[in-house]
Amino acid sequence: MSELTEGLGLTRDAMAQRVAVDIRDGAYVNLGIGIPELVAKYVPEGREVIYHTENGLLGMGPSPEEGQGDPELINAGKRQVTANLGAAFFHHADSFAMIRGGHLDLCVLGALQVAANGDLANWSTGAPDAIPAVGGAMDLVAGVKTIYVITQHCTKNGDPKLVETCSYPLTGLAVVDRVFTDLAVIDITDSGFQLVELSPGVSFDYVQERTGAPLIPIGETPSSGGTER
Amino acid sequence: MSELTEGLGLTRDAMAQRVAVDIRDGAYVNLGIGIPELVAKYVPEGREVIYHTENGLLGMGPSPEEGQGDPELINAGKRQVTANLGAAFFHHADSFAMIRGGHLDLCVLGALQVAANGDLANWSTGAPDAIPAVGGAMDLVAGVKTIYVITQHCTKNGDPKLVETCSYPLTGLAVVDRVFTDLAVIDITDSGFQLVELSPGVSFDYVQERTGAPLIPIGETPSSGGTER
Amino acid sequence: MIDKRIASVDEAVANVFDGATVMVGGFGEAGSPIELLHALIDQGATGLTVVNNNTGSGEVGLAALIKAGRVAKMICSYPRTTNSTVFPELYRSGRVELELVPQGTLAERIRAGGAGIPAFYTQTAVGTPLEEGQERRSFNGRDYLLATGLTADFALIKGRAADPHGNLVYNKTARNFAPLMAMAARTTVVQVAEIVALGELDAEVVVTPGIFVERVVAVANPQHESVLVASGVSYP
Amino acid sequence: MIDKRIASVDEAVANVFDGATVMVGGFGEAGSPIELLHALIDQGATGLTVVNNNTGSGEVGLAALIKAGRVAKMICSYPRTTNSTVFPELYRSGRVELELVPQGTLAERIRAGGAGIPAFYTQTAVGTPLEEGQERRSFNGRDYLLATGLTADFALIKGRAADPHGNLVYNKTARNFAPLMAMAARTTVVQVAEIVALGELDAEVVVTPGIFVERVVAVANPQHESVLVASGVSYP
Repeated sequence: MSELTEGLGLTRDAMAQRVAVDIRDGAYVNLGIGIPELVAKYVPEGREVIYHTENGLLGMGPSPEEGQGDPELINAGKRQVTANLGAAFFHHADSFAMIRGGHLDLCVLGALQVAANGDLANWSTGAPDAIPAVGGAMDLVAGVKTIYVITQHCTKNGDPKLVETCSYPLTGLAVVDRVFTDLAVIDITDSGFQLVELSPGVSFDYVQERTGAPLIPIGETPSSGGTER
Repeated sequence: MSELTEGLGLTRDAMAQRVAVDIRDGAYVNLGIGIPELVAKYVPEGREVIYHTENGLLGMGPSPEEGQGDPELINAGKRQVTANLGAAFFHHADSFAMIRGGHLDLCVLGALQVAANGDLANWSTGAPDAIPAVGGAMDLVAGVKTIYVITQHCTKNGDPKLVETCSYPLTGLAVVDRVFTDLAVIDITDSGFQLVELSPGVSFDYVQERTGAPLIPIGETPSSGGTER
Repeated sequence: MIDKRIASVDEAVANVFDGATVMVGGFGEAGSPIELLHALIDQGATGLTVVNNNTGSGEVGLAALIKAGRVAKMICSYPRTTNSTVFPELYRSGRVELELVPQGTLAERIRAGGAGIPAFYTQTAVGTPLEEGQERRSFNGRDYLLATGLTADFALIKGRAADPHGNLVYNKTARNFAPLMAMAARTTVVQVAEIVALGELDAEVVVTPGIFVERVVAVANPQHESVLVASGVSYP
Repeated sequence: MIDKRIASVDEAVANVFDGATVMVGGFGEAGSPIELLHALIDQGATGLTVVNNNTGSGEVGLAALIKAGRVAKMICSYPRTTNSTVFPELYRSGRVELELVPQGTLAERIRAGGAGIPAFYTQTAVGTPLEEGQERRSFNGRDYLLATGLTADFALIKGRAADPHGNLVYNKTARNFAPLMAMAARTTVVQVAEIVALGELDAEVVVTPGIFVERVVAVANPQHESVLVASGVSYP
């Protein structure tokens, strides 16, 4: 990655930290497996966030101390976690009632591709020999009020992950609200990708070159019908 | 009533006692409001029956001792009850999942009319000024495995309650399995009302005269298509 | 920090607006949030659609709200109860609308609303007058009716204890519709006998997780409808 | 009298028949009824359709059942896990069928099956490859898919404690699918660490009422999948 972005751009931890800035006090949040899990570490002091894990826990806490874990207290990634004060356990139907019923404020997920209209592909590359596995991703993107994506701006091969139209199988249609990458923060708007913020030292052109669809510059709001999209 | 049946027929308590004979050990049972409630008193020694009340209790016990009740521990008739050892409280969706999902073995209900095909009318006389009120009756008859009806054989005016076709609004279509009246025990079969048992001193003709559809005599099984129905 | 405690019942229902849909917990008097209902009467919101299994009794609580003319429509399964005279009178004179729903279908419609399920099929009421206006469809040779999810602007419910995050436990059969209504309402207001410190409710025994609850208000010694009715109380 | 206690895991699964649909509790290793699964392998039933969120890991428990060739079809949301090699291999060689269902839809389909709901609508998977073969319908301007209820011949689940009536409580996130599967199966078999006397489980905290449970068997010190896998155990 460092080759591709020539040393520019945020580290995974810095990306997670940037996401955490946008999580409001009192939010009910589901964090996907992988980079999204890092976000919990960086929620600013003074904000209380309640974490939901779809396998039946609200009020999920950090990993247990060595030797203090319970193999039956795990998160959706099947790693051992703890339960905070004020936590509650429940069964899967109740857990997904929270998700499908729009009770969670925010979900932070990884992505294979995000399209300019907010379509998300994050569960399958469609490879013919792949074992299909979707888990709760389709439920989360369809049900949670706000969907944030945290991802490297490009694949390991340098291909853009922010694209005009996803080529991989979709997880959900027009579901993503905001994308946090190593290079930029980008909102999904009716007019497409709206640049919100550039990472330190990164230029508009630099990001545009690595993005598969037009970026609307920071602060510009396209007049209706004024963009290519 | 005693005028109409000329002193013949079972009392309400004797009817309830007769129903109780047919409740098997280990059954999960919902008893409707009124005469059905009496059934619990008569379950034979040595049989354990678990009572469900649709407002959220499995393992319902008898009325509390004077002054020991809790206004928030009531049955579907809104009377104070108790909870037996091994009881469980749950919310209304779970309670009706038990009903709709076919988990209850037996429901005993009152009736305005029962038709020869098992149609039941027990929630409304259809009077134009009546306030319609159905409660859980339609859910119970549609969901519980076996439906027993306990009722006087005739109305206060002497009209039959067992009829060819219900004239009152239906509670459910072809749902009743067995009817216990002051005069007889009658099964609903594909061929119509099948007499199972006569109350002491009651003759077949006596019951048939007071029944609005043909009765198949005890022990006779009509050959296919052999009856009027 | 998350603290859903509200100082008074009046404050807890202050933003109920005219025309709102309000789910009210309780089956008979068990679980009826009398104090929240009286605060709602004082508050004055009108033209309400109210969802409850019944229509209250006597002239307190839900019956008093109906008597005060604040309820335009009731959605319930059994509007007739002992000591229930207020609703029948207004209904006969055409001053309140009624949507009659079988009890189990009502419960499931509320759960569906809370669970993001727009509609489901049930065998209840097939072939009865309550089938009217509903879609019938066959699955595996049996007929079912389509029932739609119910949601609400507010739920007023009663619990036994809550913590500041809004986690709830109930008392016996007072639980009934409350956990479902908490899921289905945008704003769920709970009166509880006791507010306990965070961590005092065991995570294994919480019935309604706090995510479904917006406001918690302590009413230490809640009144019982049957006692009020027996004493001839008429609110206000 | 009602006593659902069974003396051994072997007896508890004795009547599982070839071709049966078996729901197996657990999300990853949390709630996985390892001892019941091993008893089922010993028992020999084959051609099973198994419902579980995953496909097990290593060569113990559910993965061992699959490896033994007893599973004709898996219905699950995530058949790929760390240390999960058995299913992928059999799947690629066409020896096991897969019905992939989004996790929340899977959970709700099981609950629906248990609650007598033949079908419901959900927004999950609209516009994705998993929409294939499903009916799409619009409610209030939004599109949803029809999902059908799932039932089973047997459920094999794991609880923390039970009483002789089959009332159950669970341990933390081992609860997951178990209460739903108990509802949806004709015969629900539960292994619990402890069977307590009637009345020892508070009626307010029972999670699965005994009506949903047919057999309870005590397994005092249940094995953990991750420990077995780490030790390289392969069952039988």
